[in-house]
Amino acid sequence: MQTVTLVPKEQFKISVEGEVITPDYFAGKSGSEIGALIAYEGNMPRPLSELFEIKVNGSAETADDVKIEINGNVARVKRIGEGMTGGRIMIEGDVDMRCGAKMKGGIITIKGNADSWVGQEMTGGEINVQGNAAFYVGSGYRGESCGMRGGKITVFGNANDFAGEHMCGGEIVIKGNAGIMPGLSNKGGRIVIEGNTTMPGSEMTKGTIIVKGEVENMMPVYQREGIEAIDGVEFTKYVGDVIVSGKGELFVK
Amino acid sequence: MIIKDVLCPFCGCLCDDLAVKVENNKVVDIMHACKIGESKIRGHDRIKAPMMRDNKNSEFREVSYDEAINESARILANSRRPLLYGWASGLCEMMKKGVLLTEEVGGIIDNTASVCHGPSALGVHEKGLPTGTLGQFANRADVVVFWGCNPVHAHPRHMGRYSVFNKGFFTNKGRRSRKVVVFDVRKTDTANLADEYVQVNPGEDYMVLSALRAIVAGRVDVVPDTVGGISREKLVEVAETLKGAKFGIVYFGMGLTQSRGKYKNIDNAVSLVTELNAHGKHSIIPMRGHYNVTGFGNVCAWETGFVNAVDMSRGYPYYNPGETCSNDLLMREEIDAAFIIAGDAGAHFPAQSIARMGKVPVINIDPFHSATTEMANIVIPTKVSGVELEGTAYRMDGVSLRMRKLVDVDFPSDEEVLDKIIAKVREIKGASS
Amino acid sequence: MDLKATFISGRTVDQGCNLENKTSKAYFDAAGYCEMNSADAGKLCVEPGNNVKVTTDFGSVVVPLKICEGNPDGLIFIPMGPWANAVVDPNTCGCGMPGFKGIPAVVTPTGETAPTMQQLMARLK
Amino acid sequence: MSEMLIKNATVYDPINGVNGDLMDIAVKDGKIVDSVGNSAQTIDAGGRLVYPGGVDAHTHIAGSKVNVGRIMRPEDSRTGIKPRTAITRPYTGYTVPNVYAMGYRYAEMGYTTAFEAAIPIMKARHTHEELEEIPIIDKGGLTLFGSNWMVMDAIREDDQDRLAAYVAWGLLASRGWGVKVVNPGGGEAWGFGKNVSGLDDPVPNFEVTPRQIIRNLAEVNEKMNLPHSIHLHCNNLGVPGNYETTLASFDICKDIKSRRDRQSLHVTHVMFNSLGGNHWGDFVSKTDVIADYLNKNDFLTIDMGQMIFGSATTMTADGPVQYRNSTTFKARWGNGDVELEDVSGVTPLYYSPQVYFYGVMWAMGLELALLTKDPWKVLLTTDHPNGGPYENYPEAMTLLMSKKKREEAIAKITEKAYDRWHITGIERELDWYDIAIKTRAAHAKVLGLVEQGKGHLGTGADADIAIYDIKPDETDATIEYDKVKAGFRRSAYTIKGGEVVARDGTITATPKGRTFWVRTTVDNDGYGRMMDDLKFKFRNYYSVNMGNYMVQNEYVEHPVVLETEYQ
Repeated sequence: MQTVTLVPKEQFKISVEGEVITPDYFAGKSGSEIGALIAYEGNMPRPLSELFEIKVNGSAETADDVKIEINGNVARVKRIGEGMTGGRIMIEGDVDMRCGAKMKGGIITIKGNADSWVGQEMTGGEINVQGNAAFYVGSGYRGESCGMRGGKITVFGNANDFAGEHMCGGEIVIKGNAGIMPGLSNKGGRIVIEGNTTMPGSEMTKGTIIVKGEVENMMPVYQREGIEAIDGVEFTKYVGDVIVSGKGELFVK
Repeated sequence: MIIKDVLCPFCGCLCDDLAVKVENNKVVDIMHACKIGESKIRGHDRIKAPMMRDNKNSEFREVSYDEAINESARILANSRRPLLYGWASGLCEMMKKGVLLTEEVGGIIDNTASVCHGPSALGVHEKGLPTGTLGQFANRADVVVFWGCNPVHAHPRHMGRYSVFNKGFFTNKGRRSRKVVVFDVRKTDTANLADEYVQVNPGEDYMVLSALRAIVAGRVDVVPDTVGGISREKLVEVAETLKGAKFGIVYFGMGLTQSRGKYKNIDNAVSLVTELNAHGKHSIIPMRGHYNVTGFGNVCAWETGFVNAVDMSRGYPYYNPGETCSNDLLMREEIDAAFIIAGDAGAHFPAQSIARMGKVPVINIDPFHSATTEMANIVIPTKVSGVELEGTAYRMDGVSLRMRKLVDVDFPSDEEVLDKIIAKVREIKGASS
Repeated sequence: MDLKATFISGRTVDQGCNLENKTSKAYFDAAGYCEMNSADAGKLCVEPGNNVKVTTDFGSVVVPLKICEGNPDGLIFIPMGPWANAVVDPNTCGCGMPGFKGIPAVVTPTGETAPTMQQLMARLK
Repeated sequence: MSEMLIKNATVYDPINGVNGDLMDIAVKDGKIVDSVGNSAQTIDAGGRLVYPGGVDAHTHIAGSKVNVGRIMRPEDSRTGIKPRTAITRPYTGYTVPNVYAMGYRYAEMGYTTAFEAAIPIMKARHTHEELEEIPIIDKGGLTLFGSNWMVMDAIREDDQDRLAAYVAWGLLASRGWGVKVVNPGGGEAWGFGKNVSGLDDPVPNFEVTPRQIIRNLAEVNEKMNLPHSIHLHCNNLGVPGNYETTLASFDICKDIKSRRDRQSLHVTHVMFNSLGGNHWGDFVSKTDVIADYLNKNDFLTIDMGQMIFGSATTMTADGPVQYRNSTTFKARWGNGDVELEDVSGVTPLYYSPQVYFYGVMWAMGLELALLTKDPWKVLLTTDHPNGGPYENYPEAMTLLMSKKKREEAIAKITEKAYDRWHITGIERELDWYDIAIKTRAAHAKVLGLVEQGKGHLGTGADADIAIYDIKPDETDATIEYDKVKAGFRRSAYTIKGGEVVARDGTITATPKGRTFWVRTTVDNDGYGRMMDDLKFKFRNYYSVNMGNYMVQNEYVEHPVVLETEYQ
């Protein structure tokens, strides 16, 4: 087991692109080797050693045996955990955009808030956001047909607009409220919103959206299919989006 | 001397039928222009010379072009996250230089579309855009929809030249050849000229568009009694009007791009129009604001692959509105220098964004004293493109035309200033590497 | 006495005419006002030309009132420009575009004077 | 100016009949010469393969369609990225590269000339703006005339002099090199969401047929003595059974005599137009019939439009096809009608080898090239980016050169395709000489560029030369196709106008290319009648004033103008 601890040396203002902060990049590397990896602060290439205090305990052959602990504020570090295949990342505070993008495996835990595009295009693994998540949880890149394809994202607080846009698989659980239009063009993912939301499921063709709180505005594109119980609680089941001959299932209390 | 076929350097209509009388290098008469175009060509008080100040609250002092250019280059070359914003009231020739400068300094280039039709581009990423040139609509459209736009005010000659009152090949009765429908949240002066005004609750356009799509798809059964403040009966009636068109055209504006849902409204409107093509021919087109904002999107796309909001900090383009647009960056306080050219961020960004701009060095390149000038440290006056300088602009429908020069002035062009800044940036960067 | 309203901004022809004339009185006249219908103005007991204060979660601004009967009840309009910008929503909702339309607002009559463009900008430096 | 000597080159120069001779090539001032002095820069080719610079006669590299593709597809532009260097601007994109990648990638493969296959006159300024920004390569473009009101009105009124005057004016206005005809008449019908169903279906409101449009334009093309023949995209593209329309379209021009040493009809991306069957259920390849026609007739050339599996961005002036594509495959739809002139559509598609009709169409491009005996009659293209991006030309070349490679590819295609095609029975493997014909010599000949110094290495030709890291005498392309493909993908040297622009697949210099266009003088009263009609249409129907319409000289900075006369 290799444990790598990163402590930011300063409060970054310009965002740092830190796609090298993954178990895959760190596996088997010494502290100085990790410190030599390059992140970009705006247009400035900067070795991680300039940005973080780095401590390494133990060693690992593969990403699966790497644990990265980030102690301090990385609310201005983007792309942490991008494309990771295994291992763990623990972020004590907030994290910037695209955390866990294209993630394939492993676990990311964010104790604070996640900025937009957490879990963008992820295909596997697990992301837990203990605070709030901003826009586009588990969504895709502009123009791509699929967002999240697999894995699970849990947001313990609220999530903002467009959660699960173009989702093709996997699961998103939002314990708080979701902003507008969750599950847009859902093509096979499962989204559970325990709080309130508005306009869910537009253009959904496959998959499931369950809203346990209030739906402020229902899209005028769903066929009501009666009452169904999920885990002992009764929901009204809708099927749609009818415009796209969708077979998506939307459960509303 | 009367110069004919003059192009108007104001709005996206890019009217090209103006005649301008010039005597002794002065514009003395302007024919065929709208009130705004005439005002633009006649001109206003100019910034007379480059100016600089260290403190944004102190008075400007006049400086030489070289001094202002060199200082601008120094600021940009030493910046880690410079924003280069504006561009829309300039010519394509200078936009190319803008992309190059952005590469040189590893900055972000963004144009005024990010507070205008930027969401329309995001809608195009989702669904495409069935569209055409304005003459196609003029000659053929028998059903004309204005959705969230007000051409009487924003594009004063649009309805006369292209969309409503003019005669075309298949629309030879002019206004009587067309049924005009306006969707808006308030009864605008455009709505007063329509055959049908449909009032939408603010922020509910998306649901109204979906309801119309459902009706067109034959699923009126799922549509509730009212959607967005409009009765189902009314929606059915409008859907029938649209389906009955031989050629329908939807012109849309910031009523869709700036209201709740933003780009999703465009996405949905494009889908409605696409689906209507099962019945007749239908097209849709954004009503672009600045006369060459469409040109920026084209130049940026062919230069970088992306339409706007391009981050060059890694030496290659990265695009992601929500992350790389001016207001995203300003609200995050990431920017450490701002270069504002041919667009007025100061007058058209939310106050909180501008306050963030107030904290960094601002370079303002503009012929006129704008709200951005108030926030600037360096001001460099240039020629008025399309009046004092010829070059390329793109009409809202993507038709590229060559702007004419009417009078000569001593100011440098935007392109010349950019060339000099690029050369100086290279010198500074070359010396430090 | 106040009016709960939905605020939008947008273009007008006079605002367009003065886009390159922003330090002038004409620009203030073209972009520094708030439009509502006469019924709403009646609720506030204000006359055209009186100043009103428009307040949203994002700021407030004092501008003179104009009447436009095309506005439905509870809809107020300020032309795009520095006055509108004082109250718009800077949040870009993940797509780059701030909220210029559809913002909950409160309008109150006021004796305060309306700021010029320069005064508005000076607050932001 | 500079001199260069390429020594020990194994040269294939089909236009001059050079077939693998070991020789030296001398270059002076950007042209091929007989000899140079001792101080010339010397490149030792070491027996490696040397071709004239590649020429692409049909590709979509510039203009509003291409840019619509870029704007529509940010997910495409996020691929193919290379950061800027001291010499090069950043590269982006795969199917719709930015202008820089567009030029660099051609040059990296040893291509030095490419022709944009569809210029709408009204948007020609945009096309030239992009062409000017594409580095290194020489360019030209073909102007769209097939659904133009001026064209159809002149044809209906049986006024060929007026038609010729308009074609000449249109080529001048668009700075075009040739006459492109896409889905003749269908573009106008698409103005109201309709199409024409075949060669004798009259265009609504204009009362002319596609047959008349093709015939008249082909006749006028020869009377104008244009360097290229008409360049036809047939009606009914992508419709099962369309091979009959294609054969009938060929026949229209069968008796037209070319005034130049070239075909009198070029039909493009014939892969999309060789479909048999009545619907997608019984759809089969009819390339055998098409190839048979080509084998029996000499007035005609075609290009393949080879399909490449993976992502494609289809873009064409065939508007109705794109509407059908977008609705069938639920894909994004960019439509772009151009008033009075034509239409266009852009739709991203994904060609999967597991979808049988894509599998069959992949085979059909190859079948056309392999079943047609004369290599000069079938050009290698992918109809970039319709069949796939041009960066895959080396893939297509090696598929033509190796049956083994084809078998390897076939194994990945769904078996549902197997009984619908002819590819499995084809033994033919093209050689180095054939490939030189199909990728440069025939392109230059078909376009009429041989006299302009393109596609060959004879004295006086442009010094556009590709040296590939392949030794023809030591390399068996039928087996070592991976090595050959890699060699064609990254030239050892690309020399453009006597300057080394790429080395081992890396750009070393970025000169500006030239643009070819044609000016034809029409000196008869047809010109007057045409101008009257044109002025009427501008006054009443165009949304642009005539005085602002024509492409100005500023947009073609390095022109090469060919003058011809109408007879």
